[in-house]
Amino acid sequence: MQRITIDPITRLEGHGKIEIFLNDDGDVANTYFQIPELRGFENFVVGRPVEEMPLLTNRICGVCPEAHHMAAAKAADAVYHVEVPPTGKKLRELLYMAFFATDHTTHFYALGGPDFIMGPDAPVAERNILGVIHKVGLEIGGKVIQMRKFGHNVVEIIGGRKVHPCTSIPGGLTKGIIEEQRVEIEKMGRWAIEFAQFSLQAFNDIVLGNKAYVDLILGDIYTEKTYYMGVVDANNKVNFYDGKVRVVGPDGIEYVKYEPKDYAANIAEHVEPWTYLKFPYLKNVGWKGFVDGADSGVYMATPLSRLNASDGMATPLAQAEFEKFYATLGGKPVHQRLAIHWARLIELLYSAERWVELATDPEITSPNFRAIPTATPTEGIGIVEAPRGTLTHHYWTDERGVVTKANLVVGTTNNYAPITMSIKKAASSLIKKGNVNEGLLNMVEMAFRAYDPCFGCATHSLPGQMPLEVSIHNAAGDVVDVLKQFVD
Amino acid sequence: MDKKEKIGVYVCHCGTNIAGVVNVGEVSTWAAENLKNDGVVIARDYKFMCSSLGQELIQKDIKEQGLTRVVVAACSPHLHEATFRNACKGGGLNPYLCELVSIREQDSWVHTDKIAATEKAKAILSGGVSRVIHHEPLEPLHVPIHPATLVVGGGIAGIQAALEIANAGFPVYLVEREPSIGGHMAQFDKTFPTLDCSACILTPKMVDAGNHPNITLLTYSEVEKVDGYVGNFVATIRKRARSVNEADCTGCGICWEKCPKKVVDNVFEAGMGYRKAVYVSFPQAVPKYPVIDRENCTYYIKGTCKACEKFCPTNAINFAQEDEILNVQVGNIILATGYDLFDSRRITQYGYGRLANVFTSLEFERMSNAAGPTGGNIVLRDGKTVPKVVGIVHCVGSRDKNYNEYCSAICCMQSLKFAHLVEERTGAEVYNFYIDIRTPGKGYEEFYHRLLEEGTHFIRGKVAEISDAARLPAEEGKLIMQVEDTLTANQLRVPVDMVILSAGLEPRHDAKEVANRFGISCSADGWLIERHPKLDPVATVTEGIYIAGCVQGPKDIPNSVAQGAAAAARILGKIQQKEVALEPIRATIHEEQCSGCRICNNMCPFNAILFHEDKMVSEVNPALCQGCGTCVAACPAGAISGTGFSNEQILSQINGLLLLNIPKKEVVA
Amino acid sequence: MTDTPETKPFEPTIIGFTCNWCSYRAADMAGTARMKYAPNVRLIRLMCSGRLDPTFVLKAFAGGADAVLISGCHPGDCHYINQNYKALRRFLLMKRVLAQMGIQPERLKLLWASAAEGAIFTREINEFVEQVRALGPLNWNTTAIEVHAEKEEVPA
Amino acid sequence: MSKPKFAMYWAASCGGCEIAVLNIHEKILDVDAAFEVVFWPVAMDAKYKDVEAMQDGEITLCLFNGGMRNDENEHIAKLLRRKSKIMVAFGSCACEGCIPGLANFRPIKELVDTAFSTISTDNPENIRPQTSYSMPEGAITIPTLNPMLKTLDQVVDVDYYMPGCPPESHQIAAVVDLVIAALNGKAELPPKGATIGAGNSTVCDECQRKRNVKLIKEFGRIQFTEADPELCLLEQGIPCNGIATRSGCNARCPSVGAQCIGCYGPAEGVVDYGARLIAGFASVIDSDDPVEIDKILDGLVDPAGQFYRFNLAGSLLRASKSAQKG
Repeated sequence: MQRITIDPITRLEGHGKIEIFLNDDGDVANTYFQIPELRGFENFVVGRPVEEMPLLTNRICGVCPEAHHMAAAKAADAVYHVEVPPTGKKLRELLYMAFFATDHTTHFYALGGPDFIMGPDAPVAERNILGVIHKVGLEIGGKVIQMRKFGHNVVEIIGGRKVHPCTSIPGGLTKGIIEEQRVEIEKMGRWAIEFAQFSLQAFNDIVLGNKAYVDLILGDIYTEKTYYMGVVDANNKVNFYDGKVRVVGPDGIEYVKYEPKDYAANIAEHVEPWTYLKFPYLKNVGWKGFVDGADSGVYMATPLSRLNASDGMATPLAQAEFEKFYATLGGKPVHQRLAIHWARLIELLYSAERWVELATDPEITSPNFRAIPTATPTEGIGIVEAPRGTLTHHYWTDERGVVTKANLVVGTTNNYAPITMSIKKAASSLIKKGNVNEGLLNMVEMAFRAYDPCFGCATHSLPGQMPLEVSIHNAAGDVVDVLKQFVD
Repeated sequence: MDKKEKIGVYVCHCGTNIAGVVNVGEVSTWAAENLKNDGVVIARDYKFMCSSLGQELIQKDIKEQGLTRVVVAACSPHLHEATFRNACKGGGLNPYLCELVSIREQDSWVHTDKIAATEKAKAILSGGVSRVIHHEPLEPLHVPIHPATLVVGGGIAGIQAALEIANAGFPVYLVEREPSIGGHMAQFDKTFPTLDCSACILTPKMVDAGNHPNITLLTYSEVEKVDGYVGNFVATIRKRARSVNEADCTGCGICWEKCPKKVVDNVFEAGMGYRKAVYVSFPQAVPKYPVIDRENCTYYIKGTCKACEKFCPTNAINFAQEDEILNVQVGNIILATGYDLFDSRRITQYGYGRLANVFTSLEFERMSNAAGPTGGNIVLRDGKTVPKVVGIVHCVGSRDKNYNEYCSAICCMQSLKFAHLVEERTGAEVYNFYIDIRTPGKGYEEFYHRLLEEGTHFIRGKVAEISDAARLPAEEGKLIMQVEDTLTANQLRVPVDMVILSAGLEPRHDAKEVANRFGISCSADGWLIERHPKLDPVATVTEGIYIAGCVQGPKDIPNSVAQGAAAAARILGKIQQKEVALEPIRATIHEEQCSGCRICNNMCPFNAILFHEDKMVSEVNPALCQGCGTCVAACPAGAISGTGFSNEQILSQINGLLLLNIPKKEVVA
Repeated sequence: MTDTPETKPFEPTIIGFTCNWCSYRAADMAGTARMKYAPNVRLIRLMCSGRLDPTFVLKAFAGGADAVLISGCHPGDCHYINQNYKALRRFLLMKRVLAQMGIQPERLKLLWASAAEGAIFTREINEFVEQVRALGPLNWNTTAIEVHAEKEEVPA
Repeated sequence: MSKPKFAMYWAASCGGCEIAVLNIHEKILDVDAAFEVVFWPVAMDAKYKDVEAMQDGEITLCLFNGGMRNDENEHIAKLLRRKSKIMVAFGSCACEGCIPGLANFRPIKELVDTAFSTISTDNPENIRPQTSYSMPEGAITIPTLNPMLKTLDQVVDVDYYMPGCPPESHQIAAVVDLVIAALNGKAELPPKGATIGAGNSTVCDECQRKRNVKLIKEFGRIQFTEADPELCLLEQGIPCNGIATRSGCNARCPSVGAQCIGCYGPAEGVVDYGARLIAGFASVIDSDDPVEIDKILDGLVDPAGQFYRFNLAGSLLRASKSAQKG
């Protein structure tokens, strides 16, 4: 029995460890993807006032704090049974769009992107954001930096801070925006649309234009036929901030569409003793292990799944890309995981468009951005689409609005099972007869990175990384070779 | 610590006071071994550290061992902190680099378990060592002493004090609540044991005080507020309107002669006589100016009359006169506000207020006074009947758990005086009912013997009840005094015509407010607390504030006079020095760290903290700061530091005190 | 964690903060009058109870104290007019925080004692010591704060 | 001559610090120019082997963020300490434990139990993760959680502290400039143990709101308070931690109407952050009557949580009694 340890996977926000066991023939017998930490937010938020949840749960993840800020704020609204006035909702969504654009940019150019832009076999030293900048040119690198800057500026204008925003409170926000700010936000939004189009063009040229990559995407190894989850608006168009949760089956047909408050009736989290992270699945389909297909409750919640689960995008340019996407990849649903990168760019375009829509909304500068809660606080659920999947916050409070119980189902968690499956599949097809090299291992990682998993987010586990190390054990279990990843 | 201090540790035996319970040798050896890392280079124990030899020991070590810090484990800092600071100074070390920790009052005197007491001594000592490391060299603050003195209370004690200071050539403000100075003594007839006339010895002093160029007499006045600190107090005094222009009044007396309104005089005449609505307290009153009692004056009630004004030859009457508020600056203050007489009504079984011929001691004083309501005749309430049998009850309201546990000190002698006067003037038979006869004082015991020879009856027993319910014919129309003679164990019913209750002394009803106003405290029974019961009876814990006379506790005239003079002497010494050294304990706000949050702004009762709107920072005025440290503890930014009691000093002391609680491995690390 | 062997009854260690004018003098008076009380309290003299920084209390508990006594002049009798009320406010808030930290509020006692009340001071200390003895040891210094023996030092 | 080596690592943190560093935008290129980035997992594929192989102290500057939640965090902290000349506790987690430090209010077991028994958890056998679990193919392990979350300086020696959750990007940029200048002998590095990239005072120092003498009869909650946008939040009863929280953020939260929650930790020289807030909040209470004071205090629903929100692990007490038993 041989054993390979990938501990952990670099260039993803968070911390994971992959164990690959080979049988006597040197083929993959099994893989385990472990989350080595747990921090107990659900426990220690108990006793804290519910208005602090948008501030405390921020700190689950510094990469997508806005998602937790919003989900927690919406849950807190619900706890107080208070309806946020239109301007309040729009301000929150506007902040959220700018964040989405920024986050997708960060991922595409700094985290997942390098695999494509530099090519999986490029020298390690270049396979990072600086490498990307050097390759695509400082001018474009400058654009990437500009995009992130603009996004964070909007987050700061509405949310008060670039990281860990602080303005959402039960009933709305602590402040609105004034005309000068609106103008600035609109200007940056229009620039963001151009940037999104430019990025899609780059993807088009570098990836779709390169047969090797297209084969990589269309190639079977990363494909999983699972259920797909995403939040949709009244017209079943993709929406990140608000709507119903829609799930389609491996066949692309709607399986269920439910109100956020009914999440517990629709999903459950499976527990394994060898990891600190739980495996969500569709309760009414059931947990059948790490297998795909219509009989397995395993589902995916990513940009790709959101596209699969929707009937289209609510903005024109994104809608066009949506159509091109499915035309190129052979219709809905798309099961190939590497297509997530493309879907992400389409969402980038949508969020930029929606950003401008909201920035030009006549109501956006109105002072009507909050309502003072009057009802007795009880229980509330808040759901948003985080870049890495559907995010659910659920709080119970006493009559003073002090949290007595909490439940969090976080973006990345949704994808824990499919990621595990993808890794096994990739490993099995990439490691044969004990033949292992770090190039292959990076391919294993690509399967992983496609999901842009954020285990800072993965509920209650903390990020932190160690580089990849592979120990190969022979059948006797002795170490016969040790590979460190990215040996030059 | 950047540079290591060299600390000397000195453990005092205080004879057996400490060594009898604490193993001082073990403590000093322990310190030498276990406090090395803190910088202890030498630890000694010595019989009496406060002795000159003990002090020389410290000074020698400072010179020879180059000590940079000194810790003395002995008695309470309130006793000898100054002693050891001076010793260090003498050795060339800044006095504030010395720490005195108490292993006597806080240890050997309050514990019996020798091992526990020794362990505690080690902890206390290590606390002091950890603390002293963070001491800084300081210089005392020198503030000038204003030469003027405020004396509150114009009784004999206050008068004496005022005269002593005035005669030494320094200004005095003498404040009295009543229209005239003189106090209780002015109400008495004779004074024990010599029986000389109270007025005869008091009046000249009153006149001196009234005429003294250095004494500003403020009668019918009260101190409302005191600000500042030793050397620089500012007292706010309300001079109540007399309705008489002092400048014009000659004290001729026509006004009170013509005044149609009679008022029962509850103050001076103790309710035994009358005065007019415009009046002087008594004929020899100082000052001589009358006051109009606005509560009883017909003009103030009805708006008509003005008899006094019509007849006043100098147009001195001024109905429109208003209270004056004076602010006087003084360097020191003497409180001599005296006492209240115990209210005998509280002992209902004695019938005072119900039984006509039960009198209080003060009523009797007035009655026996030639200038009093009866012209000195001792008679029953009817004003003519001369009593044949008189009973005098001692310890009324004193030495009694139900009222006051303390002995009022003067009642025995006062009662003997009464007995003598009764016999002398009426030949009546007199019964003294006493618990113990206490006559400590020059000539007092002799006076007691004189009374015994005069045939006064002494019955040892506490009177249970006084009633007019006769059981035997002989008791008809008499007051019957029910008492057990504890010497013969007989229950007695003694029929008398007149009863005199020798009421005890109590703190002034407003003693507590007065104490607070002057920043000092009262004992449980309400007398003001002296700095030390034996060694410092006239000073208080507040620098610059002294007490004299009965305000400090019951005492007779000679003792009150002595205290008045003593307080004056203390103050004269201070004035002569022209300035006083104060503990340099002050708060400082570090501007660069102050965020101007203004949390501290409501922390200072002395208004020492001011906020600069321009710079948006707060600042402490060291002249007003009293060093309590409340703002230091309050500052959320940690921007305020306090000398003498810095965070470093206290936190290290906590560490030191807990040293023994730390697992062994760490102690030697 | 003190040297007392297990056989002896638990002897609590109590840190007491006294003000210079009333409570420390009450302690002096108890001494002068040779009143007796339990040797478990170790006093620190402050000028005023208003100087009491909550840090001192936390430091005492963290350092191994089983309880903390705060004492000052009676309300209205403060040598600094009303600073003891500021101590009172801090005390009441501190109790709530300590409770949340799992330190029984009974381990923090506020005692008003005038310079004349040596007897009251003595009685209250004895009662407090018994109360804390019943609560048992706190041992914060050994359960929460490990000795940093294994702490990595900078390369020389 | 080779460039000085730079490393950045995240232990028990959320990744916000990394984002904050990326948010220095163009300056990131200066870092690239001035340093050889040898270890920065979020931004590049790391060469752990090389880190291990390095001489002690070979890394010039290491920005270490994240607290010590498990034995693995401590292992890397110690390794990087050995390899680094300048070890910076970067961000609230490394400096004082941050929000994850709130876990120190409860036993670690309770935290795990809660996580594996929520309403959406399907766990009939009531399974708990095992640090070592033998699968048919062999045993697989996960790190052991510390009973109490620790700060970086509770595990290794720290040269500088850079507070904030996350540190403000303009402050990071300034520190980067300083270090680069110092490396070129154009500036002096602050003394060891200093706090860098922050002010010495508290948030009020940078807060533009008007303030008066503070006397409060009632504490409020932000969702119920129509706060005057000009006036100090605390004066309006809102439990703002700005009075005790280190300056350096330009009073971000108060300036947008949100109370300061204390992410920059205590001001210069302060021993216990929470103690400063206890003193500060007690000082604004406008009452001398114990009963009324208690009534006013009821307005603070979670005093310990508020006063130690970011600072519990780094406080004098470090953790609640129950967490210590855990």
